[in-house]
Amino acid sequence: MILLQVIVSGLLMGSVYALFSSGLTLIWGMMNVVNFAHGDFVMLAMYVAFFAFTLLKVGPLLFVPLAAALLFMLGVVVYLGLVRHVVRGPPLAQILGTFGLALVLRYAAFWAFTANFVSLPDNLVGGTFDIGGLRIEASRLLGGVLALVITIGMHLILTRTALGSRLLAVSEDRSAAMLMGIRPDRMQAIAWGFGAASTGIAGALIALFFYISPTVGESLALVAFVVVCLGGFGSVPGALIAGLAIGVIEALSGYLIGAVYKDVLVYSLFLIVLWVRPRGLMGTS
Amino acid sequence: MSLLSVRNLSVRYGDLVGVSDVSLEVPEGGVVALLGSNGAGKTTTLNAIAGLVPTAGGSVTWQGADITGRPAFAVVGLGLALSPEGWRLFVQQTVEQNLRLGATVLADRKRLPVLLDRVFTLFPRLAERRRQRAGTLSGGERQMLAMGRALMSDPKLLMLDEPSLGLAPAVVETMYETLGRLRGEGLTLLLAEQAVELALEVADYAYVLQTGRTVLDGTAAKLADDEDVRRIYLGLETE
Amino acid sequence: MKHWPIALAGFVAIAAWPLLVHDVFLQRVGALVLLAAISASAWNLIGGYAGQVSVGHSIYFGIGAYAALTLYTELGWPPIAGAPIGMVVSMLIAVVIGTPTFRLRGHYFSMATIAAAELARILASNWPLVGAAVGLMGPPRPRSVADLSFISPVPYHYLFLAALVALLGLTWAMQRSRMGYYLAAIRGGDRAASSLGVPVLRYKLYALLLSAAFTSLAGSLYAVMVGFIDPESALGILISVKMVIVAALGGAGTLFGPLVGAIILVPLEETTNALYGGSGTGITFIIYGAIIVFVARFQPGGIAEIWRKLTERRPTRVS
Amino acid sequence: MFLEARGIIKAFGSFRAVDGADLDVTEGEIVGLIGPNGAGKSTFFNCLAGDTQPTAGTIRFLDRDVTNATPEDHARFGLARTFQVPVTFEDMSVADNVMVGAFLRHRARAAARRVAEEVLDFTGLSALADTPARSLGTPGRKRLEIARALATEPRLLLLDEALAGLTPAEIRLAIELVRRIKARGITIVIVEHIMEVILSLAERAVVFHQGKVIAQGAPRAVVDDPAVVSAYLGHHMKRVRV
Repeated sequence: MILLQVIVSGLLMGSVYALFSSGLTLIWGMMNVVNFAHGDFVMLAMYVAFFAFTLLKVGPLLFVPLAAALLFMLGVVVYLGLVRHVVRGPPLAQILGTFGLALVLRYAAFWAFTANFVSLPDNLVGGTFDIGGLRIEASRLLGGVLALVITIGMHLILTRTALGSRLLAVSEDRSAAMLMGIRPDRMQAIAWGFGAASTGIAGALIALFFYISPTVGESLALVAFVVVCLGGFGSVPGALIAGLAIGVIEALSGYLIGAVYKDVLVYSLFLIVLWVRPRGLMGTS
Repeated sequence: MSLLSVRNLSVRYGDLVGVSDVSLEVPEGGVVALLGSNGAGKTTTLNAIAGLVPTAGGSVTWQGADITGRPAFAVVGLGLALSPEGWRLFVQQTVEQNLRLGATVLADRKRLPVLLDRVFTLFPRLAERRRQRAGTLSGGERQMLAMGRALMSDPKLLMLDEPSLGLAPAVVETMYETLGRLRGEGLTLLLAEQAVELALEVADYAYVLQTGRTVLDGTAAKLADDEDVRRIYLGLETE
Repeated sequence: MKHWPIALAGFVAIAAWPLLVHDVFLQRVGALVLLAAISASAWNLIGGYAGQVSVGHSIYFGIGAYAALTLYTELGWPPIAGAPIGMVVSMLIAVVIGTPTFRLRGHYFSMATIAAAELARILASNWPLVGAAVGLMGPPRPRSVADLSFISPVPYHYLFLAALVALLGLTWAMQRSRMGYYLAAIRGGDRAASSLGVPVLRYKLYALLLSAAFTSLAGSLYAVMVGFIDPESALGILISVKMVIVAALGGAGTLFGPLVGAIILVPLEETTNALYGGSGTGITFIIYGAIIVFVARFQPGGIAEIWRKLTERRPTRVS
Repeated sequence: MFLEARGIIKAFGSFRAVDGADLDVTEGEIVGLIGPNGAGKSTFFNCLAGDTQPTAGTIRFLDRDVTNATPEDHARFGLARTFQVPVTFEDMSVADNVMVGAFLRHRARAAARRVAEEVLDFTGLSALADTPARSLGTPGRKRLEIARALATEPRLLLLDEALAGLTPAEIRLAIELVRRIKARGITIVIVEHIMEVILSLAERAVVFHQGKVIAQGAPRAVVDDPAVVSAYLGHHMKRVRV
């Protein structure tokens, strides 16, 4: 029973991982750009949620969309102002560009909000459910389910709508997309917006049950990188499966061999997978 | 007045010469063939007209307006569609998605189902495979899809780059029959082709390119009898 | 080496620095510049010359630092004795990490190096032998000169200068040898390099071995000077990032680029830290970040690129 | 046999770019690989150069099986190549680019330097030795690639469209260079789009069409071969009035 409890909470966390990884995988897959500031996007979204709640007194119903909107704008600005230019440069420039951005965001938060951990009140979303003996915190349930819905929604947008089709067209063949009358730069700015917005939603949801600090993005980003590498670059379903798997593995290893070693296990697994399958578990060559 | 008029076009890739002096006229409703061997500059010419590669000199005039240097996404909206070399399909997406992408610039979205129907009537095979990924199609089907996709923007002028390349003879026949039908519907065509005989059968007028220049032009009937065509193609007696 | 007079003047200035300034803060900055230059120059061997952007070099830095202080805490040896051991261990780890990851391209390689370094940090944080999350202390007071424990930064300045000169001398010789040409070819493109008979994987590994050894040395020297390390200060991801930034700012893949980068960034960091005190690290990294965003966006070749453009005779377009 | 390729097949999914091609090269000759777009000659070339491994078939060079050898092994065995789109080492000078090749057989810098200087002189690049490769134009890059390959002291040189995009004057210079390379005793296999080049340069032309060799022989005879004419001019050969 306890094991089941652990697995369920792993799945709920995993679906949040899946959501914030899907933004990263979208950008990575579309442009072969790694956003090293991804974790800091999550961090900013968490602070958006926190301040929306403490200053504006609004609940998740409002602060989740707010975080999505703000992060969408951030994504577009970052693409137009920085990424669009560094992708043309050497690989080192890409890494430096987004890493530099990460530092600026992280330490601007540090400077503005101090290093103190803050968190939203536990009871912001309901208490705890008891489903057939399984105890599930409402905040985690909300976060997990919503994340799952949004990840699947994002996949549907990409595969079932004209916009998604155009986004994919640009990543498949930029010139051919132009021949269709598609403006590649506009599509990629939108992709960055979407990627960042989904990250924003994920961050706001995580804020419901996770501590908030300027450096929280660092470890979360690593999880996202692992998820994306395992799931295959550019694959939202891959991110979903890998995200759930990582969530469960973390929860199980935390329960079975101790919390500190769960990261060790995840990173080791990641390295082993890269070693065996250099393009990820579900990646295509 | 010509629908499309290209004057002294030159394109350079860095310092490589893509084409150095190409001039051609495409009259409304006509079928013009661009002939020449590998590397003569046919593809470069079409790509430059479509706005895929920047021009280094010369001009492209469309319905009397200078469109030289417009980016490809703007050119297609004017009514010039290109089915590019190698098809350049979106292989991860379905046949229908590819076709719908072709209609991106369509202002009147109500026309979309009509155009889709037209393509499916022209190419019943595509209708059968509309939910299949483009990557799973055979060579002939890919060519149909590339052509269909270009038609979805409802162009006045359709440019085709090597429609017969790599296709089995029977498929080529069908392809050219379709071109004949499109022509009958009043579509203007500009095709680059290595298969001379075929191209001259369907075209009214042809230009022959050699090392980036238009070296010969004339009515299809005249060129079909021209000894120079063979010389240019096979590089005989060039000294 | 057209510009050797400038290099010589620079060297003299750096050598004379602690004698010219009497302010301990400035002397300390001088020593820290050299230390940062050592680790960035070491990273430069693989990240700059061979073009393999590792963002996990903290692992080698940490091994060096931990080797120094673990030998002291466990066996009572002078910390500097850990330096050679750290270098050997680092090279072994480099083989373990390099062999599989060099097959990865571009970002995958960078990601894998980050993961490996992060793994090391977590392990160190939970390993009682190396002080776990608390860290390790060096000798509280010098037992002999071998402990290299000085109050004044000046001895460190010359210790670091010697190490840096050795490293740059080695880099210079490497640059001129077959290996230097092969690494430059690899950076120019694996495919073309191997078509000319360059054993790409093997040379990447050679570069990583050298790089890891000297990064480890930098870690040991850091531990010797500061006398205290913990997982964050010896294995944190920022250690790796700083190496990349310092080298890239000055010019990755150039002999003096990392030194130039260190001369600009370290004083900046120390000054902002001094001005804004403990919480000032925020400001430091905001400036750091802004600089590298700026460099990536406008000057991806670093300062070396500007220098090259200034000094190079305008190339006439030739066919 | 100097170079011998037997039954080479290279498939990408269900599509066979090369579909059972054979090629024999004797020492000292210049062989031209020609064919219309998409005929498979470039893929075949890449199999010879070790850049890609054939799905089936064997390649032997100097009685050694090199079918699955790495590109660096090819270089070591004496099989050098140039690329269709030149991949010069941009950050290095022209001379240093050539040095990379020269280091293959000469470990010492001075010896490598001597080889490089000789090759630069031979290819007419001496005056540009200290120029950065990035400031070269494409004709210069193509020449530099040839120089770099020559510095590895090959027995066989594979040229991948070394003349495409050059002006007629540049083509004449390049043809002259290839002839002098042959005079040094180096065997040459050249893939070329431009028929004129093959006609004036190659001693033997091998014509590809749809992944197969459809004709080979003296270039002027080959272009009169009905199968070749049909491959180039189209399917309705019977009615072409020439």
